[in-house]
Amino acid sequence: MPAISGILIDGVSYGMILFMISVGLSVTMGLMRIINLAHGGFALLGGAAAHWLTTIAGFGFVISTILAVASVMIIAMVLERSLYTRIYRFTELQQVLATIGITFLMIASVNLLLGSTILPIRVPELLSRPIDLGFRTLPTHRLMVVIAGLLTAAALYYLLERTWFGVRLRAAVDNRNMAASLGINTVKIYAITFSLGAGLAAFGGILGAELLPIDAYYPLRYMVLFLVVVAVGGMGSIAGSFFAAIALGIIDTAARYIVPEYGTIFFFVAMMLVLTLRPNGMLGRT
Amino acid sequence: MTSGLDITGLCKSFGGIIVANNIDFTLRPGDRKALIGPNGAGKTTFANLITGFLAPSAGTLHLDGRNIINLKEAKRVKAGIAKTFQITTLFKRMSVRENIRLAILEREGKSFRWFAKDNGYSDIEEEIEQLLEQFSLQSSAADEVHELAYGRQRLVEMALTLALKPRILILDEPSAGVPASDSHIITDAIERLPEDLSVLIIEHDMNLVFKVARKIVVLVNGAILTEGTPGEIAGNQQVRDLYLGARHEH
Amino acid sequence: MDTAIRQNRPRHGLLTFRRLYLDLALIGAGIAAFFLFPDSLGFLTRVLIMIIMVLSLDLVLGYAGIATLGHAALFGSGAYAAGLFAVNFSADPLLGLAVGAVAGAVIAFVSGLILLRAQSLTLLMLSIAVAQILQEIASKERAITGGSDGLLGISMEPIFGIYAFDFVGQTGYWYALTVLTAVFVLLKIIVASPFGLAARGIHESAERMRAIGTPVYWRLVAIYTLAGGVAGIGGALSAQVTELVSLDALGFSLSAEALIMLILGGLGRLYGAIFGTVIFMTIHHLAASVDPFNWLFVIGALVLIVVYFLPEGFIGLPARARKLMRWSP
Amino acid sequence: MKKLLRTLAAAGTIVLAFAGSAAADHTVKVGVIAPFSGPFAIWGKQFKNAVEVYVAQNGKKAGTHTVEFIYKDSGGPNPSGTKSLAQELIVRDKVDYLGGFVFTPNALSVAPLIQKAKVPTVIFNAATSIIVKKSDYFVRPSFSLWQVTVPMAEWAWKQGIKTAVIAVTDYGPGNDAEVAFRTTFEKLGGKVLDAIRMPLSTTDFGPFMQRIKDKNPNAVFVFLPAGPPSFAFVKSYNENGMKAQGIQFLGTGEMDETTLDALGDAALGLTTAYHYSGAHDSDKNRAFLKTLEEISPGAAANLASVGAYDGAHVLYQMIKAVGSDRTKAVAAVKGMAWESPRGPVSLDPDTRHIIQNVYIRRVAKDENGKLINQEFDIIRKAVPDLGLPN
Repeated sequence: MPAISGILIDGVSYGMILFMISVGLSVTMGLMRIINLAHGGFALLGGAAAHWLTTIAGFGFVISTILAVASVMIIAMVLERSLYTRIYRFTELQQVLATIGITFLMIASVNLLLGSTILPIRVPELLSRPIDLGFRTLPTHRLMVVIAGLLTAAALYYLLERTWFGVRLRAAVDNRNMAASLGINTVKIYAITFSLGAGLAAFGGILGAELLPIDAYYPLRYMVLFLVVVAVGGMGSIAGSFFAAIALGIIDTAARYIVPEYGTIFFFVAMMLVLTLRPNGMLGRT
Repeated sequence: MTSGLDITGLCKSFGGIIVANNIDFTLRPGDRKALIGPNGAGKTTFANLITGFLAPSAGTLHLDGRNIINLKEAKRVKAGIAKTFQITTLFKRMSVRENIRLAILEREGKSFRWFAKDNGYSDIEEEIEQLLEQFSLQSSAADEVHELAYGRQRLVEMALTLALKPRILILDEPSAGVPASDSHIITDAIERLPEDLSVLIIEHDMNLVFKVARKIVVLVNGAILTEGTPGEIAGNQQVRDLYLGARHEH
Repeated sequence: MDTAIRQNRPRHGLLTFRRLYLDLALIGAGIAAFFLFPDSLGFLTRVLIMIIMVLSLDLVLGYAGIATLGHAALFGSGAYAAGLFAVNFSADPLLGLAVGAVAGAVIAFVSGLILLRAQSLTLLMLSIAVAQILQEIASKERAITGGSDGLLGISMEPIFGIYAFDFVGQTGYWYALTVLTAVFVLLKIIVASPFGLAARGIHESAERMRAIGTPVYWRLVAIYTLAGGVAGIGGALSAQVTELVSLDALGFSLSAEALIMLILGGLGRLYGAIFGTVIFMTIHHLAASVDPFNWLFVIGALVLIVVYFLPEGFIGLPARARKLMRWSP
Repeated sequence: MKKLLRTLAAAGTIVLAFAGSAAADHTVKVGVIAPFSGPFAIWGKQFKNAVEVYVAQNGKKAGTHTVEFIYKDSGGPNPSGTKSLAQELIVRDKVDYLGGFVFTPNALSVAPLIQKAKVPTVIFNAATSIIVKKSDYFVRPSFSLWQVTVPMAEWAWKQGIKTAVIAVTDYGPGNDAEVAFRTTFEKLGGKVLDAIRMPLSTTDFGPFMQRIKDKNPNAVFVFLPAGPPSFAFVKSYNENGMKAQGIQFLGTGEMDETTLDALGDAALGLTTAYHYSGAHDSDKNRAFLKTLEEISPGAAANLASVGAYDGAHVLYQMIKAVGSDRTKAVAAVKGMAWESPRGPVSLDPDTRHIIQNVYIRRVAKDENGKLINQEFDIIRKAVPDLGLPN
């Protein structure tokens, strides 16, 4: 049945985008225990920067992506050191309020500088062509997204499981005070992780711009979507985010194939089922 | 029909780890039993099995001859089983008076009234004042609980639990966190508890245990090692070794 | 959610009298606003309706500690129910209010059965999902609800058959103010009742509530249902005054704005809901008319300033000012 | 009925009070309600630019009266907010006319109000057919969905397109477009192979592309809101090789000039039927574009621009004819004909809706390499609102 392969291919590539943008959110929410509604804002900043670099400044796609991600990471680092250090100590509700305030300022800035219409990112001609897989054609762009997603997941896995940094990060996730008492510099770990998460959001935002187009209101439009991935996957779980994103991508795609007229309802009912059965998410810690 | 609590063959395991192993236990009106044992012996688990916070894997639980194994925690409270928490669990940003008021309103089945004033029942207000007096808390009645010294918070914990008028009272480490100089406050409070109440005290502080308990149950690795009067337990070499051994770990 | 949200209830009867004056002053302000801003009654009426919505959220979040981002589900259900009732059965406003209240309560009860077993992020997400699903249904059932065009044909009869709705919005304002006052008084009574005390108890420590024998889950369902009724009244009012209901009544941004207004104002004391809503909506209104393109800067900055410098919201302002006075030489 | 009369009488007294204060030569105020903030802010910007172009070309005076525009921000679809803004404009700012309105529910929310207060209201956009029926004071010089969709179906049939798949966004306008296209196309003998209603929040259109391709129709008719959905759909259409498979793209407003540039070369050759192209070949349009460039350099002209420009024209004609005596204003412009940047147009005296040409356009590059909607066929002159009869 060609529909099944179609659902899988489209679903997986959609899921990869969700994964790349959401995984940083999952880590920051799991590690720093903050509800960070501004996360989508970093994807917006990355996308907006890439838009400016590719269309106005005239840089190539790859260089623009690198520059955009790097600048978002720097912005994130600055924000972390200035605003977020206080936010960590807030109650959950104050975190919601503070991070939504930051999101508003990000949106307003992009709106002021680049306007409220779509901010397209010019991709190389090569990527916008379809390629023939034999049984069906697939946009080259999607293939790139899937590969980039897998590479990101692999790199994160390596970073967390095999490196000095990963050991400390996991220790900090498990128990911040314990980690601090073992002499781990949690302040530094926090800053690096936050910046890394923001960078991933920017990267995902840029690569996913064909599926989730960038405009100033991007963070509000997709905020719920990213939070769903985190909640279903389980806060702080990278594998959880990966499987949740892929599963949600496939479910959403399947709904569009089979019952497009009930697409949104299908998606949210599926989410409610998962969360009712597993309140801490698929791979969440109980 | 016997009155009091009757437990037979109570078992509980988490994964493969057995935390309650075939426990038989009774508590009659007027009993003052203490449950002691080294850390990790399963004392709090046992208390939680009685209150219904945890569900047992096997065994029976009868209160006044009535099977209560299937009752949820809140229902067991209504049936007459109440406990204080090892770590003070109170309504911290409410006054002491409001803490106790909540418990009495609940006991009296009035906590679902929407249009009465919460402090509008004169009999309840009177009872609150009596409890405050019994635990010497009058001077702090209007203070929010988090402002109180820890020893006094323990008293509120007891007052609030006693306000439920339980027949079975479980005190989970009533003196935990209380400075030694203040522990007499706790001892006094326990000694002044109503005579017909059945009391189970889980406690580390042996001074307190020997002062207030009339029977002592020793729990080791989820099973009852022995039970006896304070004198018998004090003379039991096995207990002394075990308990002192455990103490060394601190 | 976190228990660190302060509940600075008056210690004793000390403040009771002052509180009564404050209540009267608030109602007086509501009456005065009619005469001071006779040309902005439409906007003021929207503020009053929004206050009802935020009061309902305060009951749920400020008192019982249930964090939700789907309160529009209850407001919108009330709005659609009242609208449909007016179109199909009776255009009597008060009957419509009752229908809205019942609809909000029913939706709250049914969704509460699922939601209130969850906590924290999961609760937030489930509450969002409920509102989104309802919005999608309202969008799909176009034959009944009008879909994205909005529910048309609401034309209210005069209140008590006497006071007709006028285009200046005078009747609408008095109507909304009366309903709000009634809701406010009702909520004042309820939060001071044993039921209200128990709600705060659950917020402070659900574990301890269970240990004194309270069926915590069902109590939360009851509070949520009550709040659903209140939000439903707000929705019904909105439907009657606007004479149109559209999908935005069930929208995520309504839920989010209500939450922002409540946290800005301060949780758990009803007054916060009033001040938060009035201040937020007024600033929004003014900023949007001065520079609509960039008003989001103002709102973003306002939100950050409050959360960083007034962590208890606007109602923390007097205490903070007093503290400053004491510190100054 | 008695009740209605009583209300009208009450409203009438207030109106008279306003009219009494209106001298022969005075400033007439027009309130314009549109989104100036949020994701739809571009609409307000386009409206405002176009009105300013009209004022720049025609002066601040309509006849002997000075015209003053007051802009109010409605945000997105928000009927309760819109209604209260309209109330404020009428009561506090004492406007005699209203204009603007992008979204159907917002326009509908003011219908009872303008009916009671007798305020002529010119709709710059909101395109659902029923709106004009809800008050006698509505005038709509924009377009309606049926008006542009029916010609699209007819033109497609004439080009030899026999089979089509319909793919619309699942909300009011999308459903209307689906019905309009299907009815017309099937009546002519065409076959609709499949109709897909896509969720409003969708921006990943891959799944639908596959479904369309499997049916292998001659053409796909789409209706999508401008912005992210149109953008993502066109990208997807291109990347999935639909063009190569020979499935023609048929649409209406998807190739909006404000987002056309964002689509890039992916849009080249896509066919749409619409009442206005920013590249319309006429002196009137060139003059319009020239002034627009002076007022707001780099701004594109789109349907919002022409709707607001013609809206301003209708308002000016009303004010010129009757000043603030607004009960007669609508009658004064019924049947009026004029030359718009979109071509010759007139107002249908019965429906108060615009009669206009619909053009078939395809996306091409102009001499500067900029993407435009190149008109190459006029389907029918003077198309009335075809949605109204049913």
